[in-house]
Amino acid sequence: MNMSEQILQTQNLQAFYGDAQALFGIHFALHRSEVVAIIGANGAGKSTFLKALTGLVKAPADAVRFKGQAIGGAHPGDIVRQGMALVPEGRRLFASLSVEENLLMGATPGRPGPWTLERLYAMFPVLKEKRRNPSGALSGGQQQMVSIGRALMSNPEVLLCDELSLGLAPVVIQEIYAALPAITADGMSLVIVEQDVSLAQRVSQRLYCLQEGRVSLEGDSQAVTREQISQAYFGL
Amino acid sequence: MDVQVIRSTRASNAALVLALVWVVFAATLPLWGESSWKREMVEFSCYFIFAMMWNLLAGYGGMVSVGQQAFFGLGGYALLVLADIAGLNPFVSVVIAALLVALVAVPVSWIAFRLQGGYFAVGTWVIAEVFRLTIANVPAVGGGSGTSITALRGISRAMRENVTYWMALACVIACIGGVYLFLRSKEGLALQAIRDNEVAAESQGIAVGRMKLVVYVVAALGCGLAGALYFVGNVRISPDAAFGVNWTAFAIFIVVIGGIGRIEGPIIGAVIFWLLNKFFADYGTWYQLGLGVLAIAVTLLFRQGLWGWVQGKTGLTLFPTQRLLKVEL
Amino acid sequence: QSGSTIKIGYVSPQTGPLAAFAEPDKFTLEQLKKATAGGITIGGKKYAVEVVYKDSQSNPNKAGNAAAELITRDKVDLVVASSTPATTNPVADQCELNSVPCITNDTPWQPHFFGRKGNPKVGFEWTYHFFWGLEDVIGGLTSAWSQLDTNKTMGALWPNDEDGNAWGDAKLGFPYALAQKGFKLIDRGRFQSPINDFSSFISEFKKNNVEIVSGVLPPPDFANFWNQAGQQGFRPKIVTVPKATEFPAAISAFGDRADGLTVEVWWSPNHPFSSSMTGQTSKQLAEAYTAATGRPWTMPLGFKQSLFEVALDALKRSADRSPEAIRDAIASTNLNTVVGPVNFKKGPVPNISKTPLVVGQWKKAGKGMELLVVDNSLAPNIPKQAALQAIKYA
Amino acid sequence: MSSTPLLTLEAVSKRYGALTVTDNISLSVHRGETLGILGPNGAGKTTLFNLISGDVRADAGRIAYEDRDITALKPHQRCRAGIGRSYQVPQPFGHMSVFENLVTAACFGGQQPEKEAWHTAVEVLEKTGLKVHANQPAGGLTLLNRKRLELARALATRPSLLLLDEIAGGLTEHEAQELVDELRRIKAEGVTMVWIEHVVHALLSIADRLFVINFGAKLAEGLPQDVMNDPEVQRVYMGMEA
Amino acid sequence: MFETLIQGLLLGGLYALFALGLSIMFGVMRLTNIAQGDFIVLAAFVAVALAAQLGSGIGLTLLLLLPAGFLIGHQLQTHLLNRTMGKDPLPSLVVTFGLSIVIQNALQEVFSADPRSLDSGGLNTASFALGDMSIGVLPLLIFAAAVACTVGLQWLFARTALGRSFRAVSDDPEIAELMGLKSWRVYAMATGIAFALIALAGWFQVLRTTVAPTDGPMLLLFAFEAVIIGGMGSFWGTFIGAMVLGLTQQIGFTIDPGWGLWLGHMVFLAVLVVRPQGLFPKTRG
Ligand SMILES: Nc1ncnc2c1ncn2[C@@H]1O[C@H](COP(=O)(O)OP(=O)(O)OP(=O)(O)O)[C@@H](O)[C@H]1O
Ligand SMILES: Nc1ncnc2c1ncn2[C@@H]1O[C@H](COP(=O)(O)OP(=O)(O)OP(=O)(O)O)[C@@H](O)[C@H]1O
Ligand SMILES: [Mg+2]
Ligand SMILES: [Mg+2]
Repeated sequence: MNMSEQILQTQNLQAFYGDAQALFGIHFALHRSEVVAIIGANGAGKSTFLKALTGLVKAPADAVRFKGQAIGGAHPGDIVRQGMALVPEGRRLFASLSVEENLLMGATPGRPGPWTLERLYAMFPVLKEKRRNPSGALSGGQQQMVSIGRALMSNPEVLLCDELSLGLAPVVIQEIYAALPAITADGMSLVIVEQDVSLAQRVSQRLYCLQEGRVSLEGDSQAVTREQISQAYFGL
Repeated sequence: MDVQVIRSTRASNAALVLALVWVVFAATLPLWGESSWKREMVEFSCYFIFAMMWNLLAGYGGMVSVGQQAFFGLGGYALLVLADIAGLNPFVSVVIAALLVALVAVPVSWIAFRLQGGYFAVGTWVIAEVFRLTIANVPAVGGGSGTSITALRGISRAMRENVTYWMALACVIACIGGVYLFLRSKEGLALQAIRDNEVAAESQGIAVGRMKLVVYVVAALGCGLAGALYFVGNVRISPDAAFGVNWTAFAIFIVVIGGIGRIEGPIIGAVIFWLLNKFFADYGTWYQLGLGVLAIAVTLLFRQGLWGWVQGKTGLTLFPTQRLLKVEL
Repeated sequence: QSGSTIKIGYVSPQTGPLAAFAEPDKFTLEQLKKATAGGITIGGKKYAVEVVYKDSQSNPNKAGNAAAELITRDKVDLVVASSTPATTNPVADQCELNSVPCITNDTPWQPHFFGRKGNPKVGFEWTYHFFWGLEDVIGGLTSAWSQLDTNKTMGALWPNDEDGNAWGDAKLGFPYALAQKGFKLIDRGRFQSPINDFSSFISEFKKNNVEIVSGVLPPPDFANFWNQAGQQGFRPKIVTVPKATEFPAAISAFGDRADGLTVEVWWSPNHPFSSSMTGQTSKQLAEAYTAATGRPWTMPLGFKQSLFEVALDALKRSADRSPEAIRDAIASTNLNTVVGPVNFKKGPVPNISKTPLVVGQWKKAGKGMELLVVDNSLAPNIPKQAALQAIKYA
Repeated sequence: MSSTPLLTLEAVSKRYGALTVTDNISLSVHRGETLGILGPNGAGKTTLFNLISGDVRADAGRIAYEDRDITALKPHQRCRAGIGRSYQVPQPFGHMSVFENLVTAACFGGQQPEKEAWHTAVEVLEKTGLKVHANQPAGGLTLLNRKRLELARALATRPSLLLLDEIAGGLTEHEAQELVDELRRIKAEGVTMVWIEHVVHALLSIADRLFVINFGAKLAEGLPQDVMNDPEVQRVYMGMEA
Repeated sequence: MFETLIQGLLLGGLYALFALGLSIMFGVMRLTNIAQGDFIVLAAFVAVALAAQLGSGIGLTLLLLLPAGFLIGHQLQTHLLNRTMGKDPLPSLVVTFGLSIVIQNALQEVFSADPRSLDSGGLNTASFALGDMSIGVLPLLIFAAAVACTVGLQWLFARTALGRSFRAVSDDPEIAELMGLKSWRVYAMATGIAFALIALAGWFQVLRTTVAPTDGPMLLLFAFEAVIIGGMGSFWGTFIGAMVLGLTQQIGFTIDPGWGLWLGHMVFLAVLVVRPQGLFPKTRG
């Protein structure tokens, strides 16, 4: 496998909510088996960017290329079938489905791959315990695990995670980030939106910083400095 | 620190002046108008008051009821009992009937409030059915056959028409004014908060239960008033007609066409309904069919009703209830 | 008031559950139009006749409103209405309240008169009504039933509505009269229509060996009852259920199971009367109707026609077009119509005139059903066509 | 801590079916102190708040506030008594403006007449940096601003006890620091606070005392440094092997 | 007493059949179909028209009716109802209410106000003896159909991927799309199934009694009550709710026919006062 092969790119990606423009020409690239972090202040457009990648926000077809194909503005279902899955901001579980059914919903696209219920339960044993419980009755952290698991069940080639650690106990954040290598080991690429900058730097190879809908910093995670980052955050 | 809060708009001030002119104009109608105008005005006042109350309940209180006809019918039957059986003056009876209905609404709310959302809608409908079936089994008020209200037979036509007309007019003004003032007060805030999020409202110190009860009882009072007023004009009453679900259906129609959750809504809706009725009612089946299609079309094309659409285009608000903080930047 | 046009307001249930009663309306209004094409003369002055036709939507509120609108907006000179108390009572009430002359029919006179709290000593001032009464239907039916050898036990199906309450009224309705005539009555009380299940009635009827069933039911209720009776093996000899079985279309919905059902007949092509408006005999009227609409005759046809016969007659005799004059003319009506003679002076109570009633039975004829008169004891001038037969079960 | 506690929970329990989410918890909060609550996800922290604010009724136990038994009071009564809360998942009045959200809280929770409520609302707007959004519908705010609104609205009820459920989650370090500064000012005004937070360093910079819950039961309680050094807490919550 | 019981259950079967379609639409789309009764009546008229046009027997009529029902439901959802979906229940309430008026009046325009029925070839009066009681074949068939439909729906919803997707879309359509579902298609499928049931109910209704254009609303309320007594979205709940309703009405009729329906309503309200969420809220896997 060629490490430098770009699995996902965006070219001059713009996105709108009605008349309000949220993204102003984002250039972005992701390689196979790479972990890329996206950071940025609140409202910078991180979630919007992920939504545009997965089709939840409309984008011009050519602006997003996935495995060489133009997929901008395609139906979210088609995009997930091609192998890109999202762990949405705020968990968004199906409240009337049990934990296990939520996970099974993730398998709807029917992509073969390493992720099965057993493997997930091995990674998050609590979920196995609660697999018959309605997901609405889980705590926040447990819900986050289901949300990740649900995305993994589609066996994506690219997994997008929006604010993974939000509201999680340190112990869970550790568990989840400890699981990342196992996830990427199979060749899966990751895009992580993370508020905790040092954590983002630690787990990713490259990072992008967004500011008001534009990329204000891009670089090797280990190489960028604190100063560069705070400048990129607030545009000082 | 000086805090400035804007509570009126230029349009609303103009509307207030126009409203005053209209009131004077309307109040003198018996002096120069036709008796058919008075009758139409009374009839549509009833529809309007009923729709206004439904709007208060559903649009502001978040309680979508399909059972407001319960109070309409009760208003009518209370009138029958007071005027025909107890022998009170029929016009005085209208007011007492409305108050009685409000009283009945208190225990009824106890059952209705156990339910929420769709359950509430259907539950209130069933409550109305229970009233209908109960009244239908009381021979003293005519049972299932219904009966005629005879208390008005002795009163001269002009007197009856004028007094009914003025009563209806007073009720309409009281209804619009009352609802407007209520929504502008801090209780109005509470009501909106409850509609948006009941749990949060409760935890912000709003006595949700009591507030809903007040709204429910006020709406019942208004519906009872509409009912009593209606049957003063339409002297025949029967359970099926008095407790018919189409009362609420028409209210929904009026409110949705005009725009729910805004005072202008039922006003516009009632005017449109009146015009349609005036010009097309004689087409029978086709008229009804057209009403159905219209309701569907407006819902699909103008989510916020016609007034909501106008408001979206022009920003016009005739009855502003919001508080706009003047922020100097 | 518009110069030289006389306006008649007409309220009828064009739409809604009672719409079957209004089926002949368009035809009747056509007939009227032809008959008054040249205008009519009132008090020496010539007037054109215009009918303002309003729908009651089968709803008493709408009926009352329609009447009020006719009076206040259209300023009609006369209001006419027909077809069940739900239409005629609110219309008559509005007219009485607003001092406008009014003629109604097609509602048994007791629910019309007493249902509106009429006083038999005084009557009403403005409203006149012609139709048969409960005493007629009781007399006619019991006489017809007596043609067969039964145990004289009758099961009642009277809903809690204007008609059911009138028929089942302890004093004015069937119960008292049946007791007088030696019938045993199984009456479980008024029920709320519509009702989806009659098994509680059927088991009670079976237990008491009921051989005659009678009531006033809307078609779906009767269909429920009749099918469940079949399922539960209840086989009465005589079934007389007005309303559900008055209309040919409703009857055809029952298929073969309609064979042998009995019903009171207020008008048929067989009635030996003719129209004062068009000169048509009953038979000619029915034929003209079928020719014009392609539909079989129905009982309301005669009454719609007669309603306008009485109206026109009164208008023509009126001294002028004032409401009082028109009312006085109505009060002094003495007219032979297609449903029989109408004379408000001869009624059992003021303002009412009775029309003749006979009893008929639906019999299979070719593919369809035909209604044959099987008892004419109350109106011997209407020929009897067959003898009553017990219902045949397969 | 000699004065009587502001809030006392005595052996409070709550079960959902077979699951005990609050297991016999006893807890005192003293006037003026800031109590931090820690615990793994699903430990029952939010439930504890729900029990205190009255959103959820306790199955057993007693809750006292200002020497008054409030176990049977409705949520709005507890709010008027001075208990203000924010929600972990923001619950704004979406169709009302931010300003109106706050006026509502001040009018009802704070029991102020409308004019005074306006002043309170403006004060809070300024404190929380929401003033620029004052006339926007609250439903259209970003997640962060909705969280700010949660805090603001709780403040507008002019509470003497403030319950904060994860208000620092999702903040940048800079923003978290601003928040802590804000809370310090509130604390200086004498408001007693109970704060649930997973962003531990933010919590530690202000908490006087910590209370750790695990599986609905108390795991540890005491001064921050003691609790954080508790090997059991480190293992269960921080994920550090002893 | 035993007879009352049996008849009550059979009546409950009828109500269950009326209610199941409503329950699906409630459950999947939070959609209150005010026109449920009118669509049943429409199906009945279509059955009559089919039988008259093709001269087909009742069996063939049903065979044609079921897919037609599915198709109509599917199209209705796709082109009309999907545009009313959302948090606010009012738009769908108003649109279905509008449909109810349109159907009633259109039927009256096309078929006139006359009641119709479908010749069942004696099925409607056929019966067999059970002890000294005689039980109708048609009511029993209706009951059996109700049980079969309930079992089928429950299985479909709780045990199949399709059922899962129904519930998922009902919870959060946007995220369901992320899982690869097209929510409008799922909705259309659900409404299609609901309308196939409506077609079945209409077919039975026109076999057992006569049907007139304005009969719809009276079919609706009982269906509603059954759904709500049971707890929205649970099919066994709906079935049991229908049984409770049928039984109480029947007992009420036996005691006093004037108060039978009243008693049914009272029991409905009583259930709700005791258990506001219904007896068996929400289907769970
Ligand atoms: N549904 C929406 N409608 C309109 N505007 C929106 C919507 N969602 C986001 N926005 C706007 O788009 C911009 C980017 O928002 P986005 O949610 O992508 O930011 P973010 O970087 O993910 O922030 P956070 O860290 O708070 O999640 C913001 O200005 C926001 O106000
Ligand atoms: N309504 C409910 N029904 C059943 N179980 C519930 C309900 N609400 C919460 N629970 C359960 O109670 C436990 C405690 O939940 P709670 O929300 O109090 O956790 P928490 O400590 O706030 O977690 P987090 O830090 O993730 O927010 C969890 O296991 C959850 O699944
Ligand atoms: Mg985001
Ligand atoms: Mg929590």
